[in-house]
Amino acid sequence: MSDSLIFEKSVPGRRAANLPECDVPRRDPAELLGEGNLRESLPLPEVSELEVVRHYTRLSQRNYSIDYGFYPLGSCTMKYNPKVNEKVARLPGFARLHPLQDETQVQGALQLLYDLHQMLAEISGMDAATVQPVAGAHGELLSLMMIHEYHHVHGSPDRKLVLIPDSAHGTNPASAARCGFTVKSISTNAHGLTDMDALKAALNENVAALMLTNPNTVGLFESDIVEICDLVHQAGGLVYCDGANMNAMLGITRPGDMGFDVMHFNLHKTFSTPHGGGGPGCGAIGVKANLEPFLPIPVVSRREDGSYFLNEDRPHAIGSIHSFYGNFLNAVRGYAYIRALGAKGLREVGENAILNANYIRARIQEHFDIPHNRICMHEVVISASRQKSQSGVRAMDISKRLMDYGFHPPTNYFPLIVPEALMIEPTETESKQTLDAFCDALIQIAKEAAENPEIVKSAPHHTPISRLDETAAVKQLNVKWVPAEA
Amino acid sequence: MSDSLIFEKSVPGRRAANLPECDVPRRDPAELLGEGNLRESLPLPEVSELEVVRHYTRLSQRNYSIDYGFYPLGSCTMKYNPKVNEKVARLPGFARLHPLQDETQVQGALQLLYDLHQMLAEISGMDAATVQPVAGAHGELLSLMMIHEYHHVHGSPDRKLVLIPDSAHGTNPASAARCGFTVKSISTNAHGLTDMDALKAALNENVAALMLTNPNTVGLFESDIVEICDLVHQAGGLVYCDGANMNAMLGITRPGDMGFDVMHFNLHKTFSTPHGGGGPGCGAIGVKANLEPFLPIPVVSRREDGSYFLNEDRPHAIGSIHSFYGNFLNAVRGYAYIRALGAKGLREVGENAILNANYIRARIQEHFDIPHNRICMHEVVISASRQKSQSGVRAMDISKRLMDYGFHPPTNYFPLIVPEALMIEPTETESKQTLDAFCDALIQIAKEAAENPEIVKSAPHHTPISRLDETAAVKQLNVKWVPAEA
Amino acid sequence: MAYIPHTDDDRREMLKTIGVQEIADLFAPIPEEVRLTGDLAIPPALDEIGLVRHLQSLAEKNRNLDRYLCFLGAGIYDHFSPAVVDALISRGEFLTSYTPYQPEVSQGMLQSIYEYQTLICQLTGMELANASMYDAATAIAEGALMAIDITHRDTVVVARSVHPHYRRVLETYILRSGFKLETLDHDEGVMSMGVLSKQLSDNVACMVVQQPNFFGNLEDLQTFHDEIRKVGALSVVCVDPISLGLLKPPGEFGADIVVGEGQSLGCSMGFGGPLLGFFACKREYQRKFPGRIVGATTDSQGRRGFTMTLRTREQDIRREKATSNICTNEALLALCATIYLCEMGKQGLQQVADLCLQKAHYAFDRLCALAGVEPRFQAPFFKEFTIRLPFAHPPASVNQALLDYGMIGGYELRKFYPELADSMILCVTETKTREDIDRLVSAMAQITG
Amino acid sequence: MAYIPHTDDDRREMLKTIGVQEIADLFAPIPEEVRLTGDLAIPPALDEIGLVRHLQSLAEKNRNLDRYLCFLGAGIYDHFSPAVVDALISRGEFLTSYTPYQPEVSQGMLQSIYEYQTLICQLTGMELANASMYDAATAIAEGALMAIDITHRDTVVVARSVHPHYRRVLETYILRSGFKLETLDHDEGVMSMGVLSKQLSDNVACMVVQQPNFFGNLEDLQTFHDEIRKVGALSVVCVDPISLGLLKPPGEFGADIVVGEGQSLGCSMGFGGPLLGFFACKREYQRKFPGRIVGATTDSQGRRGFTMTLRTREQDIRREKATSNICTNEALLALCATIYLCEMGKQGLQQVADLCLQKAHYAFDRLCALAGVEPRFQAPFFKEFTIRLPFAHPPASVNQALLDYGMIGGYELRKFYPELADSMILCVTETKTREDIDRLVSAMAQITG
Ligand SMILES: Cc1ncc(COP(=O)(O)O)c(C=O)c1O
Ligand SMILES: Cc1ncc(COP(=O)(O)O)c(C=O)c1O
Repeated sequence: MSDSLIFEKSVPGRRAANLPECDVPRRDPAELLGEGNLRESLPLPEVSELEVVRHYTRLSQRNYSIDYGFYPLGSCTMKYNPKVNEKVARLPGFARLHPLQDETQVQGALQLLYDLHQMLAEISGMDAATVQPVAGAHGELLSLMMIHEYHHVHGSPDRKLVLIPDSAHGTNPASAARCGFTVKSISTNAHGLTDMDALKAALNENVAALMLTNPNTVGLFESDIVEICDLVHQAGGLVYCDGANMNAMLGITRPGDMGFDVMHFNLHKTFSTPHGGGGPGCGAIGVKANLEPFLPIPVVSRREDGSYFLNEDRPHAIGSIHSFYGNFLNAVRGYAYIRALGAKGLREVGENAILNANYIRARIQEHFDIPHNRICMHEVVISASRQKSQSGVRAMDISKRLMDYGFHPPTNYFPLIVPEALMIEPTETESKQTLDAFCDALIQIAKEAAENPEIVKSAPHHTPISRLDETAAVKQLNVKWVPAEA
Repeated sequence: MSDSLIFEKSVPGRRAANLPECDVPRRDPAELLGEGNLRESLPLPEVSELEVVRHYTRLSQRNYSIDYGFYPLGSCTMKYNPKVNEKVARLPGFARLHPLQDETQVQGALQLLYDLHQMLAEISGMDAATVQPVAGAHGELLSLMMIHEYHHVHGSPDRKLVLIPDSAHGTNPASAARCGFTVKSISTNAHGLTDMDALKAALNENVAALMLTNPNTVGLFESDIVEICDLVHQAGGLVYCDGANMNAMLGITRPGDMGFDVMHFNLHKTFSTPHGGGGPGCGAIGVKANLEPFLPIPVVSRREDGSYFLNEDRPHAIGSIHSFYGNFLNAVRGYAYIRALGAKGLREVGENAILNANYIRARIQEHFDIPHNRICMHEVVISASRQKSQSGVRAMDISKRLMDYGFHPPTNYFPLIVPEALMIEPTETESKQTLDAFCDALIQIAKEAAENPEIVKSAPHHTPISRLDETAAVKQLNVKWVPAEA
Repeated sequence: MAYIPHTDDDRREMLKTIGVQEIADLFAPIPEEVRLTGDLAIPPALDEIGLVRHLQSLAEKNRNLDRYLCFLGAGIYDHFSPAVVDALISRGEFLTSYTPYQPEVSQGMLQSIYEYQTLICQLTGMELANASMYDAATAIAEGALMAIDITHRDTVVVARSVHPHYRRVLETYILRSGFKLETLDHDEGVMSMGVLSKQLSDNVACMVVQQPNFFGNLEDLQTFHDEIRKVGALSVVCVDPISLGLLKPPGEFGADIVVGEGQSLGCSMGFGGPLLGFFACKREYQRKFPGRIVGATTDSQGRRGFTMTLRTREQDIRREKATSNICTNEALLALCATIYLCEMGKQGLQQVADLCLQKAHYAFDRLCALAGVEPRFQAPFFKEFTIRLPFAHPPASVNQALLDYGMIGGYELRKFYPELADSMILCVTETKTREDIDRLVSAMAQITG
Repeated sequence: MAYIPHTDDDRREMLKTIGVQEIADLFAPIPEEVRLTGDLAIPPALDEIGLVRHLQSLAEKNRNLDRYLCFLGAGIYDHFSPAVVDALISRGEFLTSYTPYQPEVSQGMLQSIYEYQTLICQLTGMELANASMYDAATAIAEGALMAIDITHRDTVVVARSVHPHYRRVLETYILRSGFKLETLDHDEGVMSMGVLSKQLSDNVACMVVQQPNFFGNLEDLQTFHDEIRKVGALSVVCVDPISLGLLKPPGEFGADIVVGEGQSLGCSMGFGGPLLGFFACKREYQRKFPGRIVGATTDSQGRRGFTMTLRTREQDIRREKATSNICTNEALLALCATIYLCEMGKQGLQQVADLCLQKAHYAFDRLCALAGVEPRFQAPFFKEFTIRLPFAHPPASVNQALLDYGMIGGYELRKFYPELADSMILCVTETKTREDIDRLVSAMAQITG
């Protein structure tokens, strides 16, 4: 049964917070702020603290999560979020720190940032890094601004073109457009990789950069990556790596070694910081030396005497993209994760993420079309085209039916170039039993699609609510509660 | 669906904890401990940390709690457990303190205990208190030991009789027997109160004490309490108050003023410390001056210079009943609760606990037999006798059906003197809406019992499992998992 | 030790099913030349005991505000967060879920986002609020870009009394998107309407203002809106959500876009992140606003349910034509603000705002009574105020001295407002008792005496 | 402010429904003479900000073990508790539920208790374990009373090498129940089998022994059981659960009753409480053991479910004939131990035990190499050992000096073992690094040098 809204539980006069009385002589707010500046009413809800606890405890129980079950959302790397990271992120020395305190009072925080930047650079084969971007898309935006400035400083401000594979995540073109670039799509060849001819054809003196996801969003490693980078560089462009799929590369290979000039990480994917229902994240970027001068200010720097400071003496910096220094407490969580794993642990992550994805691929290959059924990296993209043609069962139907088997569905309809796409990313923290149970469910659903498609098309059946009327959600737009007319 | 046991998820070789390597030169354990002292195998489960998190997260979602909904378990005072108390109980200054550290290093902890004892004495009208007992039953045991010693010291060691109302909680007689007393039951009169004649008849020079619960377990105030105490005192006995129902007395009346010599509190009832699935609790006791010398050691004392110390120089102490000083972190929670409420807040608790119980009584009185349908204190005891005679629907059936309406049942079959008893204790932290919804459900169930008893007798219908075979649970006793024979 | 459950047997069986001999065979698609041979040069793994001790030692190198009285505001505030907030947002079901793409198994997150949107509208007096932005600075920038998109004009004007870090981010976003940014100087700590009317023209897409402004002073939002409406420019008003417990909401002045920093609503300071940018606007801009939004609808049995809606504006569908590139946002901080606003409720937020107002003025009056300390401006203020210090005791040295009294002093204006180098902004919230304020005053008296 | 939701309207309507004018009318049954007229004399209410600050100031008056290296054991241990333990036991569904009287809505707690009982049996080698006791001391006492009930004998013997606080509680319980207690002295830090055989007689219901014993030494459990079996007495063996990662479990020596302190299994020290008394015994005593127990059974559809069973032994049914008066126990601590043991698992607990053994011996060897420091006993030990200090540097003064080195020293034996006044018991667990131990040794060298 759906739970009522907090506003529908509000009773005038009810109180929750236990606040202090005013212990200084009170003065009339109207006199202090000006009559015209005071609001007449504040229509916030009025509930008790126990009702707040019950309301959000019950809501949480109707929300699937990694702590509850297998969450194979492709390209999101829903790995286990270690509880120790939550413990250290709440230490008063980090959580109770104001960003504008004098540098001498925050040396521990600056040291952590400095060391994290070093480790991210080493892991990615880059020369420097910054955690100022708070999400992957934010990191893309920053990188493109730096690329734009790079070309400006190197005398070709008119490089206005950014090449983006048709399989790329939507944030890539959106970020490029946001920086005033024009986007040119590069097609994917029959092998699910970048079409070299299309790339060569598109390369010219107007190209500012190529934005490439590697491993790409079809779950495959761009084997021609070294040649791709050389080609772009020869054309005077820079190469940006969307590092969302970095989980497959940890300890095995590095974007920097492939020739990439800049990349973004998603700490909330690869480095286990929790997704929090949609955020907060951390979209740190790594850059080669050629782009280092353009990093946003402040840069965390280290003096000879070993002390750390927030350095704004950076003439080529492109400015800032955050009110302070990025999502610091997620930097603490990412730092703790890397220090817990070390080099050997990071390599284990890459190996087992790839093992798990290929195991799923192998187990379900007879039952579903796999556009590119060869060794994949950390995720496998299958297609429900066979089911759709045979019984009209679509990718979305299979996803909804998976809910009845107790699993969160994979990513649907991404990448757009694969029809009826289902992108499955198991991550390295899932057991063989869980992978087997998931594959068994998929195989069972494939059977149902063939023998009893209705049960799949009308799924889910065992969830608090069934499928929602998405069209009505747009047509009769209702994006906030309003009290019923008295 | 029932979740498998953690043991059924174990896979040999799997690891969770991230432990340090040995950083000192290793020596052979057999050499250090003796070959014969080493175990051959350690059959503990082998699971990953994510599996541990998922296993206990899923189990928690199949466990009713105050944070989830209304929990009117009579005599247990399932009021809101404030989250601020959990926050302060986890401060390193309390949680990371060893009980044997030198007194100079733990002055904050000793001050808290000292002040809590003062406040408990003031709240109960007693002269001193100790939080060394960790549950109500433990407090009963301690009090009876002190009563026993008191009579011994006052020259009547042969007072072997403890008078206990037939309505008392089972821990009372069990504790008395445990102290070598013989128990004599005192009947309850037609008004649901102590039968004065029976009491007078039972009083003689063999009586060590009367154990009385006030308000009693029928939810009624023992209006003759002052006379009762006088009678017992005149007969040379002491009067013990089972303070489980103290929630009704906070700020309104005090056991000490009624003539009681000793009482126990349940901090995990009246003072909001969480019930934790069955514990830990805190069964602090309060004593009049006459029993103070017998308090268990160590007693938290205060020197002139304002410093605190653990005082074992107590010649008449009855010994100790806990390895250290009781459940200290629950003392911290109880202390925080009392300091948050202050005198006015405590009185509000008593008033509203009584208001809520009487409101439920008034709303359901037409639908259920209420043995003593007059002003009750913090709980109301109703009987399903009417339903049982009309349609065979029993108290347990009504309780199971309440689950289908989303409520935790009241206490069943206690006190034993009320047939088909249902003891309802709403507490002061529940809203009128919740009380109304509960009463509506009870009224609806009464209707069902009359019109469609089957649905009540076969309840619950909307729970993870239906009624269990309790007889089989005893006959084929299975109290631990054993691996299936390979 | 990377939280990996596989045993050697598991791995063997899985490799067999895949049809390869060993793990390294799966790296075939990765060109030999880019495969790492040795280990990454990062410190060796730490077990959980060593890890916690290491992080504790780093944390101990910082002076945290459980041990110092904090009178520093300037965008991040030492407001009180009730224990119930962290207790609920740390539940694994919220903490470890992601963007609720599948509504049937994510009603918990979806309903709480819908409730968050409602609370922000109630607070700001606006008709529509999105699910969250990164922080106030990027919310302002995206608001300005939205205004440019709506008005098809190329210039944004920002008051110099807006937080300097916000202005720096706005400048980075606007210039890097190929548009123009102009700054309207302050006059005695507030916008001067005279200068405003002169500087506005019909190529101005919007004007950005902050209420209360960076110096803590109240701007005249009524005249401001009258003026910009004359040239058809939109308003982007950045507000302090706590002040809205008392102050008239920008919606009642006809604001087009209202944004702000939600850290004050129960979120920790966290050395400046993660933060919460709230974003609200007029209903008519429902096709244009950035970020995600959740709407109510019904399921096949008529039961109410919530789902992400107006999706076609977003990057995963509109790609380069999206209204913004935002995907992961600050969802858990929005939940934190939601629980905070329900816990405070109508009376609680009013009381917090009033406590801040009263205590800030008590501190202001007592400080300005000290010889050598003067108010820097005359405008009304809410919880922050700017004072001028004697020449011999510039803000930096006063703050240094305050440290020995166990206090973190005010924001030194020298860096972004050279003309105010002798002044600092002090902030007093509900977490400061009268005794704390008296201690500040007596310390200042001794320091500047 | 007592977390009460009622508004004045609510109260008015409710009084009307009850049929009284005002709340005070509901106090009619309470005799006038005992009704309070004024307020209780307790400090005025604290708001949440003031409350947290007050508790923080009290906590700051204590020297906590995040800031000091702790080498003090003697019953409460600074073992490592993985973050996952507190994260799971603080979930409201466990924290705020009570004894699972209604199985259909309490399977979460019931199944985890069943798993706890299984883990304790696996650890101790016993057949049956209850849901929990208050602590090790009361578990010993209730075990002894159970032995008296089974054997119908009136005397309990306890080794003097058992924890003195446990012996004090045992004495209180046994004497106050009208039975007899005898103590068997130690001989060079362990039970002497010769004295034991002489002191045993056929009125001895049971003998209580601790392994490792209070001094840290291993007792000879095989000979002990052979001896007591000769007189038909039962054994009550109190164990250190961490040691059972390495040591042969008492069940394999034929122990009748095995108890112990479960604080080491992931629970905080909490200044000595709350604690966890685990209790296991032979299957044949299933009618006699104290406390609650959970059993597996099936529901009407054959699904497995768990329920409290063997209820007729318990106080709410058997009243004065109950096997014990325990109702509320230490359930949440048992859950804490359950999650700890699953997180450690087979390999983890072995590793923790081995780390303690190796580090304790490393410390022992280096300390005993110092001039003036000598081993006090020769017996093998696990993670605690007793050392004798030079006359000029008695334990109390050494501990005082160690404080300045940021360390909490060992247990001073003077109070309960006058004959060992010159000695202290030191404890080294897996939480101490080699460098920590070396710092202890160098500090001791300087202090006693
Ligand atoms: C391939 C890819 N690139 C970029 C992004 C954007 O990252 P964020 O959501 O952190 O902005 C995502 C996010 O899901 C992604 O999967
Ligand atoms: C009336 C009464 N007395 C005594 C007790 C025993 O208290 P505890 O469970 O804390 O041992 C209870 C517990 O429920 C009770 O309700």
